[in-house]
Amino acid sequence: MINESPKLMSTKEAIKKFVHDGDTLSITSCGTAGPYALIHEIIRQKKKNLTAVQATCMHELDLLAGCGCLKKVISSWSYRIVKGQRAFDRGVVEYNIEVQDYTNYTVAAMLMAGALNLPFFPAKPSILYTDIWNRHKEGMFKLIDNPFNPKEKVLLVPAIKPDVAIVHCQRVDQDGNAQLWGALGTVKHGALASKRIIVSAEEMVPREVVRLSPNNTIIPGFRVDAICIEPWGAHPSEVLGYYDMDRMMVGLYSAASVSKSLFSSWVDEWIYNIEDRYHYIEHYTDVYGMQPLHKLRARVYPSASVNLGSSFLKDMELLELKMDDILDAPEMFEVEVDEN
Amino acid sequence: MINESPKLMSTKEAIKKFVHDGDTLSITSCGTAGPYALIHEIIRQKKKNLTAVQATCMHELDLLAGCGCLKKVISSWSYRIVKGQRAFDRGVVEYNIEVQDYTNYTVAAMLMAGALNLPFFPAKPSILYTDIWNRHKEGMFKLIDNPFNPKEKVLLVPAIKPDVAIVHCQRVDQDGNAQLWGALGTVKHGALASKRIIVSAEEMVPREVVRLSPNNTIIPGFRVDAICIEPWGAHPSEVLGYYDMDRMMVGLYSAASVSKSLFSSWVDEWIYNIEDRYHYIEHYTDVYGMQPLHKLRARVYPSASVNLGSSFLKDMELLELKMDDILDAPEMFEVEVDEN
Amino acid sequence: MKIKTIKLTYEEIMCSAASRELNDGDVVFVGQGYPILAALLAKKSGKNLTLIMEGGIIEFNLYRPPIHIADMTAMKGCAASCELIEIFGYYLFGGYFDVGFLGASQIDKYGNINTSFQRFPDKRIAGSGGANEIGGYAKRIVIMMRHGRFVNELPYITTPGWLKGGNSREEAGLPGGPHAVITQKGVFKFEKDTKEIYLESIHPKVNLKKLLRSVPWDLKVADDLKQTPLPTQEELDILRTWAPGVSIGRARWGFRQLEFLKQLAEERKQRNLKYEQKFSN
Amino acid sequence: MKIKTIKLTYEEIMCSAASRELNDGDVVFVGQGYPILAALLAKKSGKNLTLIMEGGIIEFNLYRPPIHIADMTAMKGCAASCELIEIFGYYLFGGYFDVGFLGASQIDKYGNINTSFQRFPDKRIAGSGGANEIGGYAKRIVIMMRHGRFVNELPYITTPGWLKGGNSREEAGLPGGPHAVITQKGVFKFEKDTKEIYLESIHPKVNLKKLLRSVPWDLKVADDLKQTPLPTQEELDILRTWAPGVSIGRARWGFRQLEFLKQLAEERKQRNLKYEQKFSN
Repeated sequence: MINESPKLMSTKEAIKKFVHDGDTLSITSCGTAGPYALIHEIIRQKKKNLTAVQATCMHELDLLAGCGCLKKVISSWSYRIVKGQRAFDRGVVEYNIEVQDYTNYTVAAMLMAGALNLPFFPAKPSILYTDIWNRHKEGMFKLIDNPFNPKEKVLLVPAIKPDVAIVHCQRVDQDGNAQLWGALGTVKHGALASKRIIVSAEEMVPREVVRLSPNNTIIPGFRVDAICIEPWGAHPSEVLGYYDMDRMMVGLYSAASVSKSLFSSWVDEWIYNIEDRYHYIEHYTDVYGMQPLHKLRARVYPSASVNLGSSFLKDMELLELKMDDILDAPEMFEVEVDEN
Repeated sequence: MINESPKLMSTKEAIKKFVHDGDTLSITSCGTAGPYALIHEIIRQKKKNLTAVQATCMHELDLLAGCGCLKKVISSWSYRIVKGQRAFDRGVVEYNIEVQDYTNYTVAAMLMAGALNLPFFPAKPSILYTDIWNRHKEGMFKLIDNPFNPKEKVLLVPAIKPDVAIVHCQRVDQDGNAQLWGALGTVKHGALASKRIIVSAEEMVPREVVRLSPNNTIIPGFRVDAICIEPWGAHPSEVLGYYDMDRMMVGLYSAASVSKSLFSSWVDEWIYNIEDRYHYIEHYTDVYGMQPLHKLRARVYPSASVNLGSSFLKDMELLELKMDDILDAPEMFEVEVDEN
Repeated sequence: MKIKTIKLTYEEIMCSAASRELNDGDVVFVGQGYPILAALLAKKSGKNLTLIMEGGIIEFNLYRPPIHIADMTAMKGCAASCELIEIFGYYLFGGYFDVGFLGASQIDKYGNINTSFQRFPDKRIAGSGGANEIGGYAKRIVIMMRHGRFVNELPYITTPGWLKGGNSREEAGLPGGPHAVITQKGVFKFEKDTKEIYLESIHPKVNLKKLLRSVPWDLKVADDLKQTPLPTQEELDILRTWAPGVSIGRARWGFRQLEFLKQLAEERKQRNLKYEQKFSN
Repeated sequence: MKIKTIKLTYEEIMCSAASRELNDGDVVFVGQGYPILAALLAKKSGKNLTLIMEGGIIEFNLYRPPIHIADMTAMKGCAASCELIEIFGYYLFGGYFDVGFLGASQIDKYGNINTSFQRFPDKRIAGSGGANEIGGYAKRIVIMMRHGRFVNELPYITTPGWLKGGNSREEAGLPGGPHAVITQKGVFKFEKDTKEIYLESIHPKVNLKKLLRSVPWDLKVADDLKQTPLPTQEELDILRTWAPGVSIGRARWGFRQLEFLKQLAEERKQRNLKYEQKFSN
């Protein structure tokens, strides 16, 4: 019953169906809950010429750039824990990737404008005093007179409407209602700005669970195109309430990223020679055993409940008015009907 | 302990301290959870020349206009269940109140721009084909060329920065972290756009409860100026998880509102001759007994919990590194200190 | 043929007719009052609908007829709750609403709407509420007009319909447009090319001539003008048990409630009086 | 007088010095790494601080050093969680952050910052992250610069400091401004009028001449140049037990972790080999 959903499909199918070469790809995570199961599948399917949009990333862009999937990047920050040229830096040269630098706020603002279906969003003038402005100027921003206060200039960023968003969240129901909690980053706007939305989740829950926590739903089901159930789908990043970041695996990746050959072996071992996320985790436990994963598992720390109750109890409250009362109302008139 | 908060005060004190004649007042509710305890106190203290901002209202504006507190109204909808001239309509004439009509979206957009501290927000061109536009035009809106797409015109609304916001919510902690759930309407932006924020809540809860439900906090404590604990503070409107709308009391008020003398008796009985919300509810039960209130009380229908846990258990996770290891690090150097 | 006589009201016919304008799978932005009843009937007939209210409630259940846009009776068991601006920006402006279900107090030949503003042009809240943008951006607008009427020229336009007809709405850059108008007299649709309104079906026992006289222009009538189908007995039962105020008129229902309240106050006063007498003796 | 010899690192001195720049009651926007450690020390010393991270975490507890802006170690027991854009719009742009705590890789005479962009001017993500707007709108900017250096001209400006000094920042309409810079050598402040940076205190055993030579302009030095106070033993204990990677250098700590992982993989391989041999026999 719970799995009866036309939107439920394998990650392989979802990426095949909804991510096309040349698409603008919204990577919605901002540090936490990176959609790595989806990213790995995009790489496995050798998608090309993607424009990636992501405010702050861990190594999502490093992977995609290094594997030759990108032609352009719109971002503001990339996590680095090691010195040296990373896969991203090499990929930029090798695949001639265009890099547009923004700030976290302006990427978030462009996505929010896209999500709200507005043409642009105001940014703050602090950018005017930087080389982000000096380098890009009117190519990326517009500086206009504030029509409500002619003495003031206002900097604008345009809306972004990505073709497809990839999201990893905690839970989803069979209708696609996607729930995320903890730090929300840019996930909601990154998803809702996009034309198509692929949601991978740690688990599918019955409708009733979602309907008992409506304030945690960040994407309503009718906006979701594909639902993929991927436990450990954000590994090696973290998912609140499920598992911590695998800092050692992140370190291992980072160490590989600075060398062309190590990177190549890493992606062979963990992406190309792996069928899907299930086998990725199997491979992980083959290599390191269950212990490291066990140590990452979140302990139970349940949120405090809120009362969603109203005064009525029944499924449908029937008002206490006698049918005779209604039929006696002067508005009533009679018609004849054929009972057949 | 729980009540030790410098921001905790009586509603009387909060209105006296933070609402001044001539202020722009943000009435943050949008149908549900009207801040009636705070509204009644504003009327009791005979505040004057307020500019009220509220997207959709029940009878908050009707009361304030009828009692002579307003000089201007920025709104888009007012609930009417009876025909005839209401207190609002009479007040507009008697006190020469300026009425600026917007739409729900544009009021919400002006508040959002204010909350985000941006100068303006784009609106949609559907307004251009209405008399809202024909009547106000550049007085309230600005129509500019989209600098990113010169063929397109974009309608803008300015940010509103009210002087003070009144909010009624479900629960708050001693730091002022205010929690609201259910339909969120315009509450968050109505509050955060404002310079000062008065929060009344159904109950104060220990800090621990808020910290176990951080996604329900809509106003962080450092933004809140006054905390007023007012059970039944939104009566006769409803508060999810606490009580339903008192439809009969709303009807009674509405019936009174259409007559100048009935309105006058109503506000005497329920506002001017009442000391505070505690006595308002006492008066209600004096008149109607406890039964109607009991019927309104919400049944328990607790939300589904989410896991906020991480892998660590302790208050502070101490890493397993021997102190000797640290002291052997080559970065270490020695200094002499006077132990006294 | 077996003939039976049933009693019903035109409001009940309106709700039933409006429910037929909703299709399986529709995402529906529902206004308060009659639209919500029509949505209930459509749901009960097995159509899978996603109902949305602008206060910030997505995919809700109907336990009790909500009376405003953030009514808590709709919050119990909804799939998502959010802010008002999110409903407009993310979903309405994005073109994700298949149907926008509106009320109207006045409407013109091309489905342009005056939601409620009528008498004090400078002194009242216009009352567009959410209707302006809903009328501007939902794919199909369904309008239920109970007390209102057709006028040649709206004294105040709150909500764009087909503007001046023809391609004028499309040229203005607005998607969608009015699809049906349902009144106490009949069901109206819009001509494909001219976008002028015409009578598609007439409710039982309504006099066509009178109807035509009540419209201040030469109203077009469908060649194959039908009678609006009657609500089924099941539909009538649902409406009458779930929202009797609608069947018999909201005013009477409200009046009945007020009477009850006054009676309660009176009883209470008498009881207090007795106590006072008892303790003063 | 009782003299004792203690061992410590300059990073530990930096954290302790930075913690003293936070005042009781401050709302603090904290960057990752050293700023978070300084905030912890200030909290432990009894200052009431509201700590905020841009991923959407407000008033959080420190269980473990978070390593990125939405690190889940900071979500357990926080007072509010929200979206990134809300942190910027509602609170930073509104002027509610008393302190913006930033890292820097290069900094000029007036506290303008290059966060991380250095070598491939057209080919890397500039790396402003949240720093641009934080530097623009927090009331006091405190900058911790560990590996970075002072330069005459920044090859890439990501974050405005006092711009060209004097009133230039105010004239640009930016509030606040840089308040302190803390390096491995000393604590720097800015002159009230010229906004030029000067050395306020020097860390123990740092050679002033060498320090001055490392700055490519004629660095001003406070008339009453002091020695930066040492961390207390309690502060050192906190740092070393809570974030040993910082005391001994993150790289070494990371290396140690990797060694552990490789060892684990090796053990596992051996075990699998044994199984295979066992079953192939």
